[in-house]
Amino acid sequence: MKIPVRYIINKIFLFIVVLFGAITLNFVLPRLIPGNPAETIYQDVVKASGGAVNPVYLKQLEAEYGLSHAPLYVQYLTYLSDLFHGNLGVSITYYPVPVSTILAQALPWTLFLVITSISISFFIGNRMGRYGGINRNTWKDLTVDIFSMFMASFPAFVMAFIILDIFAVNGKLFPLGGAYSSSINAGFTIPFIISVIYHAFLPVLTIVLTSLGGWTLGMRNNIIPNLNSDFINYSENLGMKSYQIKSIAYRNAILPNLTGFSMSIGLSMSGVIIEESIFSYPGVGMYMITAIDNLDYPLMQGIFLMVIIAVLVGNFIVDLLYGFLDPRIRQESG
Amino acid sequence: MSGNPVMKIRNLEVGYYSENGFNIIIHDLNLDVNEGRILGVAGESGSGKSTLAQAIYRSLKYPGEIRSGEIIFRGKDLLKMETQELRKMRAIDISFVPQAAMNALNPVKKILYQFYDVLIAHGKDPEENMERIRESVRMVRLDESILYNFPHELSGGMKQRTVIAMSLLLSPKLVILDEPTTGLDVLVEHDILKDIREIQRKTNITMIFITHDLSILYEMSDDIAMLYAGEIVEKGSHSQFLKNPMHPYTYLLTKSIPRIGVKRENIVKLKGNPTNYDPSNRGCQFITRCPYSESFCSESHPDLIESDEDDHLYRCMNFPAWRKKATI
Amino acid sequence: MGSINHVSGLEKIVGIIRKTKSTLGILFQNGKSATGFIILVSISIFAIAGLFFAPYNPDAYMFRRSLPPNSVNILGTTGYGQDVFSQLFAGAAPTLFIGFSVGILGTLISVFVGVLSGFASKRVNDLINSIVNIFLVVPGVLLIMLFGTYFLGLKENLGYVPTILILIITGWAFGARTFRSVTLSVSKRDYILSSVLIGESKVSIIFRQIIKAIMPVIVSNFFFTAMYGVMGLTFVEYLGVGNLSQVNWGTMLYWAINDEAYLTGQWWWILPPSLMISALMFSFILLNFGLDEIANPSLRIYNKKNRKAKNVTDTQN
Amino acid sequence: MSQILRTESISKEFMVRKGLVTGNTIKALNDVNIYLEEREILALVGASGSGKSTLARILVFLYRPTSGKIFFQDQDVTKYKGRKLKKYRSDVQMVFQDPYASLDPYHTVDWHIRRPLILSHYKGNVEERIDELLEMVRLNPPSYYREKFPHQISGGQRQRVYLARALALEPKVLIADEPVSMLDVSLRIEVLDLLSSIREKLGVSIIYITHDLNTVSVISDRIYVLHDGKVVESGRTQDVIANPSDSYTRALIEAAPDPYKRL
Amino acid sequence: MNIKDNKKIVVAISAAVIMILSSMMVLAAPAMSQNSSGGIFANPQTASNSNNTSLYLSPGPTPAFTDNFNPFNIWSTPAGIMGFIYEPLFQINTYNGTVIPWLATSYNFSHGGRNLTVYLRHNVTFSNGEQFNASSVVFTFQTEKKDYDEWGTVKNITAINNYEVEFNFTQPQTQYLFYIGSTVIIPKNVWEGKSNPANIQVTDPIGTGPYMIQSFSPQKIVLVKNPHYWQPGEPKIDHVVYVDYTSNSALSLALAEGKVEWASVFEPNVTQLFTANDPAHNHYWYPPGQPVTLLLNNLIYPLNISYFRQAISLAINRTAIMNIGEYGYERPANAANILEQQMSYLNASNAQMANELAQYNPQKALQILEAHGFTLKSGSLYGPNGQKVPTLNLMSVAGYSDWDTDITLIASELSQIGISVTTTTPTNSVLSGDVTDGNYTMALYVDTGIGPNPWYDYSGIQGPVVPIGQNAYINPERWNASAQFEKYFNNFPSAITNSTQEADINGMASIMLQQMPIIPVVYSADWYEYVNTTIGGWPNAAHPYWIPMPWYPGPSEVVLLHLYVKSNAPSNSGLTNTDYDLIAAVIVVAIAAVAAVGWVRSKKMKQKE
Repeated sequence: MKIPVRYIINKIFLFIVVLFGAITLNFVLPRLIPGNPAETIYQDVVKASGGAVNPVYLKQLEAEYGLSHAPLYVQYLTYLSDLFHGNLGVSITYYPVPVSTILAQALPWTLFLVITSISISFFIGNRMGRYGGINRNTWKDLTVDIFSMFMASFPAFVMAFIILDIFAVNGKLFPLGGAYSSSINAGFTIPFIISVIYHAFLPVLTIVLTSLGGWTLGMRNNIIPNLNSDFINYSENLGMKSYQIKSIAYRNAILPNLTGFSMSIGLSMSGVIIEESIFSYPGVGMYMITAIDNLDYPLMQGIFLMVIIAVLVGNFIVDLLYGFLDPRIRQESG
Repeated sequence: MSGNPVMKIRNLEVGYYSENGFNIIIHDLNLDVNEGRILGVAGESGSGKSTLAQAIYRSLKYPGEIRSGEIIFRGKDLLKMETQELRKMRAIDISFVPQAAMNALNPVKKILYQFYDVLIAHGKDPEENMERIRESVRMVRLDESILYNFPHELSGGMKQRTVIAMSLLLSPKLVILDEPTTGLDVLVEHDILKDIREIQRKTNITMIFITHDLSILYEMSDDIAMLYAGEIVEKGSHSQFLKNPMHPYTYLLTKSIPRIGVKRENIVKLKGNPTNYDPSNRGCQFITRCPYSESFCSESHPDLIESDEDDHLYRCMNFPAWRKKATI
Repeated sequence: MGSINHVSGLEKIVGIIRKTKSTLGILFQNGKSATGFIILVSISIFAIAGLFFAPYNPDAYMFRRSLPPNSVNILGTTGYGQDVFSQLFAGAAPTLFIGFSVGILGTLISVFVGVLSGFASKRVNDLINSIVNIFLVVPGVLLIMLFGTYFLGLKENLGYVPTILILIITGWAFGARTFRSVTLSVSKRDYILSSVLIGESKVSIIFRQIIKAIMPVIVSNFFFTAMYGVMGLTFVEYLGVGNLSQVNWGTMLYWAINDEAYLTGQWWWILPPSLMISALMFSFILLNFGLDEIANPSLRIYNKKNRKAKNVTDTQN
Repeated sequence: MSQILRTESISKEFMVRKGLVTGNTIKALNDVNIYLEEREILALVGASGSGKSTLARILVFLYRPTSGKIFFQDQDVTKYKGRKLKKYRSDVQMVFQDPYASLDPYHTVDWHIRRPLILSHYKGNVEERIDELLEMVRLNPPSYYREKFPHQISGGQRQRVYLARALALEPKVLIADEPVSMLDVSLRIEVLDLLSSIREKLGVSIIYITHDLNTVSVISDRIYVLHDGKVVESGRTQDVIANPSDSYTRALIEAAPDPYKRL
Repeated sequence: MNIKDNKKIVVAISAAVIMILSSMMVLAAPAMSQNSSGGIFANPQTASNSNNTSLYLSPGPTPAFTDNFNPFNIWSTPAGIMGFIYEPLFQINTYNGTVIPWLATSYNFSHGGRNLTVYLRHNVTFSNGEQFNASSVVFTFQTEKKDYDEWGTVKNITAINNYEVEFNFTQPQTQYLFYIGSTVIIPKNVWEGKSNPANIQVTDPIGTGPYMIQSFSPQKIVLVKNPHYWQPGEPKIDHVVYVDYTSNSALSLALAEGKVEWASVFEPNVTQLFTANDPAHNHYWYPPGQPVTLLLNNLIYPLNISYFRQAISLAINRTAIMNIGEYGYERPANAANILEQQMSYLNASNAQMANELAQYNPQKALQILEAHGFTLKSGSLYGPNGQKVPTLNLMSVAGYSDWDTDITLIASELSQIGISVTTTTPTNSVLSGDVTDGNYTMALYVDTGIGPNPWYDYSGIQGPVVPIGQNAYINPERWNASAQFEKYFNNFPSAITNSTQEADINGMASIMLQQMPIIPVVYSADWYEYVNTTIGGWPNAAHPYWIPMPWYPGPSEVVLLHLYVKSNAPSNSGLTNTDYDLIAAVIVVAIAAVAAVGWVRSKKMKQKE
């Protein structure tokens, strides 16, 4: 099998450029936010101890939290070099726990939710779109269209609350939150895995429902031109069976949808961050909100960076997959 | 000279739905396709030649629709057939070489598997029929290695040859070629046409060859049907068309073809533009462009008239009068 | 006969009316866009009426708390004792205003960036492309949180300006990418090359030709961005980085969720804004979908039965 | 007759970029020397990929040549930019192959002809000039066509509108890139005839680019045969067609379809 | 080689790799953060043995627990847990000043309050077996003094003998007992020689407390009882399980179902959602805490006028704020800025005035203003100089939805006496930054200190007047307190007798009420919910023996040690975790079965065609 080397190099280059841009953005954005976390904490301490605290403590706090009054470019260089050494700093809220530790706890859960829900909604959405497209302009198509349009237009977090209310609060079929049952200890055991799947069910269901519409409509609109394409006409003219024709159209329509896949990683990430707070899922979403509330720059930046890297890597994998799936790109290795 | 017709088309009416209602493209068309010959169907834009090709093959899609008529192929009316029955006939009895061959192959599948698909569709085992695939590829003078390529790795000519090989894979009795060489380079086009002619001679397949390029049509066809505005205006053999055209359009069109060695002054200029079928025109459809028209031409619609020549039909009320005005 | 360069004012107005009529005609040709249009117009009328005729002060805590729908409060009251219908009614206009502002401004920025990069030198093009890519990759919710926090920190009361700005910042990139590729493809067409050859300036080509050619994409992108604006508003409010003291459908949801209305069965508080947002989004999607079918003939269908019947009568006459 | 346009060893390489770092160069033109005399119809003939369209585009600077020079009226115009380029382009106009793509679907015929007149600061009465140009390309009556949009007229008419647009700048050279290959048979000779009459009436030199030797023999005075970016044969049309010296030319002649021939 | 299959394999493999990677990450995460020995495949230990009793508690919503139990960051998450592991010398009730000797048995002030002698308890050991004695106590305080510059007026800390420690102050400081008494004591052996001890991540905490960490995961911390705890028979509950809930509503729901038995969470509909669910066992008690105050910038006109501030206080409808903004949970505060539990300190005249000034009375407010030359013309207030009173800005914290509602109420109430108010809601850190810098006009804020008597309440509002633009960590309202007030304030710590202390407090309260530098609005509620199905002994309104919130490190230990397992505990009627696991298994299997059937059917359909 040929490997599209140039394509991959190209993608890696793009990956690096975007990553660097995102890293810079990541440096700039939190610094835009006004306020000084050390001051806030210092104030609480002063109040709690009836003013019996030396002002030097503030400086000390600032030093501990890595807040710097150095010129911006110096801070930027320090930031880059720390990043290069894998040092994401220490969280202010959870002082003195390193940001990397927190991320190692939280990010896998978020990724788990994102990957699971994107995969499922990609699969179901494409199937639904295929169904609608193949039966286009019939009541079947209309049902699929209206369902997916409605799902796409309903505010995601409201959907989450409604689902939570129906299935967990009133139905009592699913747990209210968390990633696994508190009576089970984490480990690679069957009860644990079942518990994880079970707890992920509602959040995944919500994200799948709300992101399904995009896939369905995209697939439907992709497959319709494909069904009218020359190669489909020719296949029909050669007397191919309908399942053969459907699969040819589907294969060709799914490729452009795959580029949408990479974009949807970012979108789903957004959705997941919100859903996490609703389903009490221990991912990065809640940490992000806490970090912003407490002006926890290191944590904020760490989450931001990790999420971006996750999205970029996701994009990259999808791009590579695309390179392998679409022979027109694969060919460029020649 | 006339053979027995392998296909008979009777009173065919085809059109398209549009914002303005149903537009008739082909009007009351009757045509016999003689066995073992190449029937060339010629026409400029608007004549309905491609629509005809699709209608014959029943591959016309919405918004196109066949309104009425019969297409009798081996005693059966294709228009009355169930889709499954029709599907089973395709590629085995009747086959089709499409117009835009550049995009006729599935871009994400290797050629070999596209051949496989055809075999699977007709209940044949691909592995057992490998030799058949190889043979058909060789027939169109392609190297067997192309079987392991993706369509985009082939040049336009190779793709077109592949499509022809695929259409001929199951040795059909009748092949419809709809502008099979449009968009190809002149030299490639020439080669492919020669090869098609060669294959036809060898296998004696009946072909319907459709093109807008009159010179090529004349080069290729045994019989010719000239379409104008959705109607056959003349049908006859190659030599009848060149030597004894009975419809002014045929005559003028042939004369308007620039050829090496012909001076510009001697090339006929046909006034006006090709038109679609106009149902409001109760007279001859060609009347707007005909330099020889008489007042009666606009009064009634001319029928297809059989001439005294063998199998030579024409649709002109002014024949042979107009021929006197024209200098041949 | 006057040439088109010297039309009088009246003719211009007539022309505009005719054009509007034909545009509406196009909209109504398609069942989807017609439905979408009707929903959108209805919501707009609802919104405009809401500015003047809200039955009660939407802010005032003037009723008993958490009343289900009754004759006085047709959609009941909030958990704080406000009239839900008044809030829904008065909140429609700001919601629409944000949606449309984001739609219009976002589209303008996208068109500007997209067309610019479609026409710029390779290096500029690459640069713009990477910036667009960065904005596409970064999850919008993070930017919403960060920028939202930033604007909250300004503590000046800027009304809806920060919200709109945040949504534009997070929502322009997708359109820019679309416009970039569309412009690239349009600018390679023969008729643009032809204008280059006769000596048209780039600016003139962009404004006289490119913009017209990509108009369907612009319109579609407008709906898309407006949709994002409305949906984004709910997110901004939900995350608490918007202006919570103003009444719109986003803040209604925020307060409803904050009061755990979904747990206490106060459906009359949480469902009306959700459904209204949903209807608004639905109308945008329908319009977009319908316009897509209008612009893309391969998606188009004609009503077979009606046409046939009409055609038969035509031939009979 | 003097040479109005002349190329000196024009070469053109295309970078076919396949990655950010690597790419292949394709030599589209290799050391091409041609000249065009005043009031001449010159044919550039070749199959697809022969470089004939690239040459046409280089002559109007839609591409810049990789090396070589272009002389217009004995001026080296190769490096022209800005104003000078604009002036040059108004002298050397181009007609495209596909009449369905060369007119802006969102503007009327009137607009298409008016723009070049406005841009070249036409001194006389613009309205009259538009009518005049439309009549020149045999679109009668002009008022009927002026308010039409491209999709409302036929392919042959579009190609003539395009000619009128090109002629509005009063060019000295017209480069016609396969102007009739997309047209119906019955319309081709009309357009070719029009080109010929433009040469006669306005004294415009024409470069006619085509793969179709049939039309070449009908219209052109002189011929260059291009193959793989090189000129393989040149000379007076009749001479070349009657006595082709290059095998490629012979193949082209052989492939030119002839209704009186049978395959 | 079949090329077609090859491609399918690539797709399948990459899909599988992604799935496996993601699941591995998920599985690895808890394993990584789990300190208990064993890797991913370790034998899972059952945390809650059904034979043992467990108390499930949640201190409030938090994203996840962090594995750090550093005693120098006693307030860091998971809040409150430190109190179960580390213990102070005294447990001091900040509501009412009750002192329970804890690691110390008694104390004694001498030299007019300049010397404090603490007598330590015998036979107390740290959980690592180290003996608790004076050396640990001295080490603890000296480390804090050295490393954190705390204990500003503490001159010396010396061990008199193994069980007696003496603190020397530079001036009489009776009130330092609270700070000294609340400090948790750490084992000297463990911490000795560690520089910058606050920066150490402590995963294996050693203290004298009743519980020890059994297992940690970001979602759950299990504490097991310390078998060598010094209080005989304590603790009575075998395990304390900290369960993580990331949001208010999730925690509320868990509480309602009895999955959490002790929590501190704000619930807007507590009766409907919580107590109504099981009225016999689900209870809440929201004792009033520190006052939420309307902080006024005393340097800005017209807020620099004391009667103007009084008028504002009168114009605020505290009952409406309680009912609308605070869901009826937070009671109106008195105007003297004193905890409700400490009102007994006030004499009759002060108490009356504190209540009067907190009564909603806009007419009286207008009267006061008009008496000083202010006029109300067509809805706007004009000053004595004839100029319109400037529009004032009122801030609260974004996301504190009750406060956000409160400020709109306050704004509309003030508009009734002609003062126009705009409202903004910046983030917490911005607001506190602005308040510190004096860069504000009005803000809803908690500005008082915490302590066992009103002196602490006043400690936050007095102090030097810092100009606008400079940091003021105390006295952010920039009130130029009278010399008399400062005198009372400074005299209090040296006062030994109760009567002098009361006189000082009343002196300060009287000045405070005259001047009203800040305006107390409502008492913040200390959210506290409990479920007494299996466990009894909870503090409540009827038996308010201690401060009840589980996040409060010292007091929560006192409460925990009061708790006992009920002898005839009814069985839990709701779904247990095991039930959930069973349902889970059924659902997962069902989904898999449906998917498999669907797949097989589609395969068959294809073959049929």
